Amino acid sequence: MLEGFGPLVRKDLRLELRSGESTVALVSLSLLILVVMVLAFGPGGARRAEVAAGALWVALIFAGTLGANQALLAERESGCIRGLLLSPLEPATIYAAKLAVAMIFMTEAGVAVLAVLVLFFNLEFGAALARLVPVFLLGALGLAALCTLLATVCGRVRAGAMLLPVLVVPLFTPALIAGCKASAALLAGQPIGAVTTWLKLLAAFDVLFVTAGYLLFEHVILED
Amino acid sequence: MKGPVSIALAAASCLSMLAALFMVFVYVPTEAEQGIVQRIFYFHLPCAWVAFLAFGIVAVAGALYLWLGHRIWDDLSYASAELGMLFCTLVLITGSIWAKPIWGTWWTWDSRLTTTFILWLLYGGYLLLRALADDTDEIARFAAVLGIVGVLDVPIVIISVRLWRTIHPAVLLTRQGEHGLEDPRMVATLLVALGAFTMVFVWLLWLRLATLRLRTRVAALRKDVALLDLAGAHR
Amino acid sequence: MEHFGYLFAAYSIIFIAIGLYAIFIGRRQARLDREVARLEAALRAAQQPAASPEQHQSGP
Amino acid sequence: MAEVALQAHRISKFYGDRPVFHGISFSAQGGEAAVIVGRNGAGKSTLIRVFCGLTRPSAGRLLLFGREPTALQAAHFRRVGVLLHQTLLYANLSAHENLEFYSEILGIADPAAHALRWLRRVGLEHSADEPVSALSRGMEQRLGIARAMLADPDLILLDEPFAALDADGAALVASLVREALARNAAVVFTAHAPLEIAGVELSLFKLEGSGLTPFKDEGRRGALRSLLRRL
Repeated sequence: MLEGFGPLVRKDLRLELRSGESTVALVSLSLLILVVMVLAFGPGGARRAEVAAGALWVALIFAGTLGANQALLAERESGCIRGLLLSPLEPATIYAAKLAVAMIFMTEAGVAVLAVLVLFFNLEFGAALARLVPVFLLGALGLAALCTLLATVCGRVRAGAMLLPVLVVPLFTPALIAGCKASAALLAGQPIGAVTTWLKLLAAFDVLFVTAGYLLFEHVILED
Repeated sequence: MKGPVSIALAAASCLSMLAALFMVFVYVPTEAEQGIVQRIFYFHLPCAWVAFLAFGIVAVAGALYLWLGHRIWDDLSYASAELGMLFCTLVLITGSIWAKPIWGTWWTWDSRLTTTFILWLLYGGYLLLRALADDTDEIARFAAVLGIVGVLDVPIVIISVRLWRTIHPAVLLTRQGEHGLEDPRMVATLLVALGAFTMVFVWLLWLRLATLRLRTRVAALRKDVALLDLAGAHR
Repeated sequence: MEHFGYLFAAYSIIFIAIGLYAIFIGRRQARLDREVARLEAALRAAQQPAASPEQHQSGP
Repeated sequence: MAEVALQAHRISKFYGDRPVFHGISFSAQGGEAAVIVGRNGAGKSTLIRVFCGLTRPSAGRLLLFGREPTALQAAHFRRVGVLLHQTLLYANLSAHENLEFYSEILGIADPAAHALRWLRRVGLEHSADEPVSALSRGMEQRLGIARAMLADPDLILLDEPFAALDADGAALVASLVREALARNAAVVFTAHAPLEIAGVELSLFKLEGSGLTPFKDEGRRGALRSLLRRL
């Protein structure tokens, strides 16, 4: 069913290793957002955990919309997306591969953000931070699913690149709420058992939109 | 605008709306706790119902468009999205007007307000896409996908926002009155108002659909003219 | 009649909004009607003179 | 009887209200070659995109190997080889990596060796490891044609294959076309001026004023035909 998935992902990663454009853009953008958040809210204070969690998710959202876009950008610029559409690949396979690549980009950005978060907010490396990983991955997967599905709008509409976050962010709000709440609780030192409701919500969100994207992608990728 | 269906829908909408107004202002007794402001509710809730109905139609018509490929389904989902947005805006405004005297503030991040606001943003994005993009099959397919994804998001938005608010016990606000329609006359008034708004919705949808059909016709005529010009130039 | 202003505002906003939307539809409809009329006239105009030069050509 | 690889019945394409072409009927059988001639902007590229099933026609019916393109199975897509106006190559990947990648997604066994074979065939074995962005336009065009032909397709659609090619390159493409015809593939390509390929019976079509007309069947175009012979 996913024939061609491997070559597609490998090809994208090879391209990325060669230019490094996406990584540099994503990491620097998310770090900048983090700095802006810290300057705006202050690193200390009583609500330190919440500010840190908020900064993490704001950075993820903007890096995510950019990152998913990047995964499709290379195909669009060269017109190579047509080469893929003319191949025996199923559109759903292209979706799965692009989703995987977007996830990899977002994880890169996430690692950078988490590292700097620790520094700026004087967090302890260790259990609290490790517990953030599943929350972050679940959130990134949902965001990547939405962005990959909707990123094709960018090439087809005037001001499409600006339209993407306008379309994605409202759709992402449930996961954003869940992610922020869970991260804040975990950073405040609560055990992972305290946030299972939020994790379930994130998982449900992911299942829903990965499935929807997988099934609907062919309708947005086909040309006229 | 003309045509028997249109006139019948207009008449039905006006009559049912007048009936609803009569019931709200003359027939129904004033609610004890909130006083006269509670009467906003009889039109507030039908606005919300119509908005949800419209957003549902956006998704169903979008799915039918993807499946059957006929332009009428795309027109239906476009018209529905516009109307949904109109009534969603009215829900937010009337909700605010109600909240001010009852809660003493125009806006709170109460779960229902928040959910409605998120939906408003979501379908605002949908309409922005349709406003920015040209009217092509490609964009129609894209809008259909967005409509379907949007409706899938609704239940999960509702759940998450509810959890978000209830986990903060300090701001537990529930609207009194909504479930406490103790008087059968109140229930009757609400039902009539629901019917009236549904009629108005169907009527406006019909009108908007007619303009969209006309737009398709204009596009077809433009094609004919372009073809004739081309044939003329070729000859 | 405490808070009557709120009640009045809520109801008038609903009717103003619906009215404005109906006017918006009406204007759109009128514009499209004019466009259809213009295009149909253009089509008729294009078809008639297009037929006559063809006859001239086939004559000699 | 040869299989009908491509059958278009009264297809039209509009972008908005701008017609690109209108009411075109066309078919291509295995073992036959056709060239579609038209000025720049006559809609040749769009026609090729519609013929290969990438772009949907606004009206009319298109069948590839007797099926609607939307109903095509993966196996059928292997049977269509396409060169578009763009060469569909990744600028940051090397020539060999490009062909290897496309061989992989076409499900060809031993993609690396297959890619190398094709590089030799189009005379690019010495540039195998250069990124496509470093190739000249003519070399990129050769690579693009190799990409289209990777799976030995039964229907070959080429948009301006001779553009940017020198005499050697043109001879190479001509021999590839002859080989394809010899194994009973259908070949359809576009050109901005009429041309001939030695040893190939080419049907000529002209895309003009949104319609597609065959050259030969119209006696009153004799003047044009004599012009062609001179070319």
